[in-house]
Amino acid sequence: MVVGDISTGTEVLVIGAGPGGYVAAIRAAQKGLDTTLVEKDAYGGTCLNHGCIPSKAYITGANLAYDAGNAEEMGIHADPAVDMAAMREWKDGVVDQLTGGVEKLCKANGVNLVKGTASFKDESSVRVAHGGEGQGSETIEFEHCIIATGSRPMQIPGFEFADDEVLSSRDALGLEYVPNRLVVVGAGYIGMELSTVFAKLGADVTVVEMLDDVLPGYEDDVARVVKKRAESLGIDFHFGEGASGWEDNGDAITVTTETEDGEESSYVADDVLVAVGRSPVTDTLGLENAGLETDERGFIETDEQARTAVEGIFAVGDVAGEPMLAHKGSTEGIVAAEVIAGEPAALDYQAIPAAVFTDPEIGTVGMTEAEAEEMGFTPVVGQFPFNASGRAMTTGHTDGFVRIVADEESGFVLGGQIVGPEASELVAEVALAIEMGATLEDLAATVHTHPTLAESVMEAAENAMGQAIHTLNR
Amino acid sequence: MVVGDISTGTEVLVIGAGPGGYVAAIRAAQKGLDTTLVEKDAYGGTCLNHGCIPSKAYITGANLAYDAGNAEEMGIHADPAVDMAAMREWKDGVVDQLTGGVEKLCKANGVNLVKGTASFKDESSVRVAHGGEGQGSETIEFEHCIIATGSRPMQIPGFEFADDEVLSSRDALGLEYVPNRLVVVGAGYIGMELSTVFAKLGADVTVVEMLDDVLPGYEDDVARVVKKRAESLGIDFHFGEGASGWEDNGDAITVTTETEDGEESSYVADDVLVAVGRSPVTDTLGLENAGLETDERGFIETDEQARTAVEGIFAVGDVAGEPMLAHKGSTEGIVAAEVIAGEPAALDYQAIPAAVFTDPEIGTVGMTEAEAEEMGFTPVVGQFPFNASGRAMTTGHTDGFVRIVADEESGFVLGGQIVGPEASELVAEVALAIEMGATLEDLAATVHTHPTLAESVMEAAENAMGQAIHTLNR
Amino acid sequence: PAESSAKGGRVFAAPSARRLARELGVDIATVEGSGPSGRVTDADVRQAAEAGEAGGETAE
Ligand SMILES: Cc1cc2nc3c(=O)[nH]c(=O)nc-3n(C[C@H](O)[C@H](O)[C@H](O)COP(=O)(O)OP(=O)(O)OC[C@H]3O[C@@H](n4cnc5c(N)ncnc54)[C@H](O)[C@@H]3O)c2cc1C
Ligand SMILES: Cc1cc2nc3c(=O)[nH]c(=O)nc-3n(C[C@H](O)[C@H](O)[C@H](O)COP(=O)(O)OP(=O)(O)OC[C@H]3O[C@@H](n4cnc5c(N)ncnc54)[C@H](O)[C@@H]3O)c2cc1C
Repeated sequence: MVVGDISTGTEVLVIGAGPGGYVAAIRAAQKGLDTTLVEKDAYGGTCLNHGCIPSKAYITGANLAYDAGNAEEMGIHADPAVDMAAMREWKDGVVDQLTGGVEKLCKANGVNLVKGTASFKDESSVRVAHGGEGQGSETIEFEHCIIATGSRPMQIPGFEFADDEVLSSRDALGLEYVPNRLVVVGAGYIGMELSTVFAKLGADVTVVEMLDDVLPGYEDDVARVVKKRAESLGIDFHFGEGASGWEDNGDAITVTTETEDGEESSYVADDVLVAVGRSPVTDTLGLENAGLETDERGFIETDEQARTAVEGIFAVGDVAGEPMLAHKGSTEGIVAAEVIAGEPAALDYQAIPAAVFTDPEIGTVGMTEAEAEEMGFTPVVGQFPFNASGRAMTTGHTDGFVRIVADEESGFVLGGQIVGPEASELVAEVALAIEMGATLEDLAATVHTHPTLAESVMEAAENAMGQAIHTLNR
Repeated sequence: MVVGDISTGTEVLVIGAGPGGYVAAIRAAQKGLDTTLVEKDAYGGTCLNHGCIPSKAYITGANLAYDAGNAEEMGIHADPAVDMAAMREWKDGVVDQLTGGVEKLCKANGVNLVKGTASFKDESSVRVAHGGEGQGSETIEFEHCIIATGSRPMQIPGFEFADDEVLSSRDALGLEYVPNRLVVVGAGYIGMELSTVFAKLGADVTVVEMLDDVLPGYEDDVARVVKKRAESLGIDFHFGEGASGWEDNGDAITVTTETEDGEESSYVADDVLVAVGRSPVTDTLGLENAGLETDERGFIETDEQARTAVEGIFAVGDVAGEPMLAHKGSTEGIVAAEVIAGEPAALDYQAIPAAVFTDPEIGTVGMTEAEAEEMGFTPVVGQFPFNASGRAMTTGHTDGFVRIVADEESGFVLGGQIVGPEASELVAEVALAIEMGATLEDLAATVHTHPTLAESVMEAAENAMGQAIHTLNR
Repeated sequence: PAESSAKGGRVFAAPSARRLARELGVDIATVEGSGPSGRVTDADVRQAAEAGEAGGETAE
């Protein structure tokens, strides 16, 4: 245990052990660099501890309980009882195993692990405060630094996460009970994923959203599939309303909203989940001591090599801007590490896929039809509805479709939008197609296993070519 | 309604409306050819009516009921009751919708549909017998013919499917009850899929297999994952035993087996399912009248254009040889139709993926390590176990692994073997990689969504390159 | 220098070809592709690198 301020040096210092940071640290160590990873909290960051992993665990549990309880049509009669505390324990077990794994992988690759909170002293050293009494601090000098401090949930005026009834996504993923009535503020992907979980587990869910639709950023017809299904699960949507405050009524709370025109509404609930976005953690790092600035939203600007404006300092993951997704951070982390190791690495991917784990899932990658047009392509589009997929029918989940966007002239695949069962997995093939410079014909001529959902990708490509077998062509 | 023998002509005659035949007919019609499709039974063939689709429907139902009943660890308490007659009805509904869809698609594309049993009169005409009294027959003259009459389950001496207690796969997929005790003869993919279904639905399943392992044709470590899981579901395996006979004891039956050394065993059961393979339907077609021959197993030999030895006659699907898989048949059907239309089509795919929908699933495509060696490559292999996948852990299904086989020198991806959750879907990306001539680096550099099972494909590629993040490298 | 053949900032080449271009100091956006629909292959990149050297152009 280090007491007092001693000083050490490292070739690569990584701040933050989320999917941006720990991946960067492992790759840097693999490249033979002396690497130190500082983490103030838990290995795996937001993603493993309070984000991707716990949310997906609950989604599995909620789906299983809900599906089994609603499968009379399949001849299955069940009335599952969910013990939320036990589900949480299972989730915690999954998280522990993964975060333990991250720590082990770091060590096995030779990464030096330091527990504490780092802040810049200058452009070549940080001070690491070891949490807890008498644990002191240390100074670490670095040749290269990778900032990967991630993001935190945004608060809105009148709603403090410190209050028991006001839940951040992190709080919601730690509940030991299912609220009877839950108000969710924000219909972005986190709000929609968690609304679906709680609705399936039996909560009366009301979603309040300032904008006029769910899942901003996704095309209307994609978002509509998810919204319709959410409504059929009993989720009540109120668009064009901003949450303005809440009060405690003893037994319950009342959440007040306001439209742009000042019209008020109020909703009685047990808890309110605020999921209105996340902001980068760049305000507690002493960036100014290193000569670094952020943009007005708090992001650190980086180039194709994940370099910041300051020589030797890199930024990856949520601090480096949108999309704030785990795999974007990991990709940047790998590039930063390889660049430091002197390799010709660059963020030259053509597309970053994104998934929303609602019911049904969404998986998108590359350009939409509108984006392709904007970029100067003449897009050709093919589509295949899951209700025409034999595999989808045998799973009982037939909402949604696969859409493939390509360049008419060359046939190159430019993008894909999938909403439906396993969309998060299916998008992987489209991502590979885009990266490889595959054409519609390449997708269509690749033999796809029957009966699979992945056949729908092939069918959508064939539809774009005017030669689909299982749909009528345009 | 046609009575008596009248004569019509068609440019393309397709015999059999399974996935080989109906796909061929639709593509031929799309190419502007006057196309006639003769089917004696139900549209969609074995696959839609008695194969792929019904089996996958039951697998979904059995998985849901089983998983929900075994999820205490997740905090879900349920004791699902399965009404097999209702599950069958649901399955029938799925089948009806799909077969109705096939019929509609054929019509919409302009295919002439003829109900009846075709047999060759000579090398340019068939006689179609319309089933049922007074329906007569007709002669159809063709310029081109595509034979797609599929396959039927093999019988073994002493076991007649005509007997109630002796089930073919088709019979098993039509049961209105779950047998208390079921003996399954044959541990190939059909036997294993159905054993798993019935075991999960509560049957005591005993599998008898002449060979010494499950799933011949799959690598040992792949088959082992499925076998171990099957055993944990209570399935009792007996290898090296051939079923020699059975007798009815009134209340139950006794199935007798014999080892090579003549050692006998017997198993008491309610029903016995015989799933020992399928033979092509080529003996009832009057092939000799067209001058066509079959090999000793009954298959019709075809070339790269799906042509038989007789000018103008093509054969596709199960009649044209292994692998007897729906998507192989459809691919051949498309090629045959395009060749007839005068296009430069050919069966030039690099690999046909295959899936087994056991628990967990298997998905394979291209070469195994051993096959790559045989072909003169120096294979390099990477692997990723699903118990290290965050997504797999959140689904509660972590058995199995992804393996990627590549050529060491060039890095070209040669094959993939996946056993684990959604393996049937995940293999699609590997198939595209193989068809595109993608390298390990291409797979590794394609950004994969977190958290997904598809990340495991990327991780396996990275492992082969010696730079995996989430496993230790070799 | 050749005009960029990339439309909308897109280069149609496999990730491995793009990496090879960086390794050899070739701006892949300027490479004429010989693959299907003009996809840029490894061979195209190598050829561009050799041509660049022969022409005395210094790679970036
Ligand atoms: C509910 C929810 C669900 C999500 N689901 C998905 C999903 O399905 N897929 C997806 O791609 N993304 C998802 N995300 C987003 C994903 O979690 C983030 O994009 C990802 O975690 C960003 O990784 P990162 O490494 O940049 O930062 P983080 O994961 O936030 O990690 C940053 C780490 O830095 C540490 N740290 C911060 N400051 C300091 C300091 N000064 N000194 C030392 N350590 C410090 C923190 O303790 C933390 O461990 C989800 C997020 C939430 C909230
Ligand atoms: C239980 C089971 C599960 C299976 N699961 C899968 C799977 O998951 N994936 C997969 O790829 N494959 C699977 N298969 C195999 C798949 O069903 C076959 O490979 C596929 O059906 C072959 O297609 P086909 O068009 O060649 O023949 P078939 O589908 O057998 O169709 C042939 C058609 O021809 C008709 N016919 C025959 N003779 C005549 C005649 N003289 N005149 C008129 N019509 C005639 C028949 O009535 C039939 O409709 C499975 C098979 C079984 C039994």
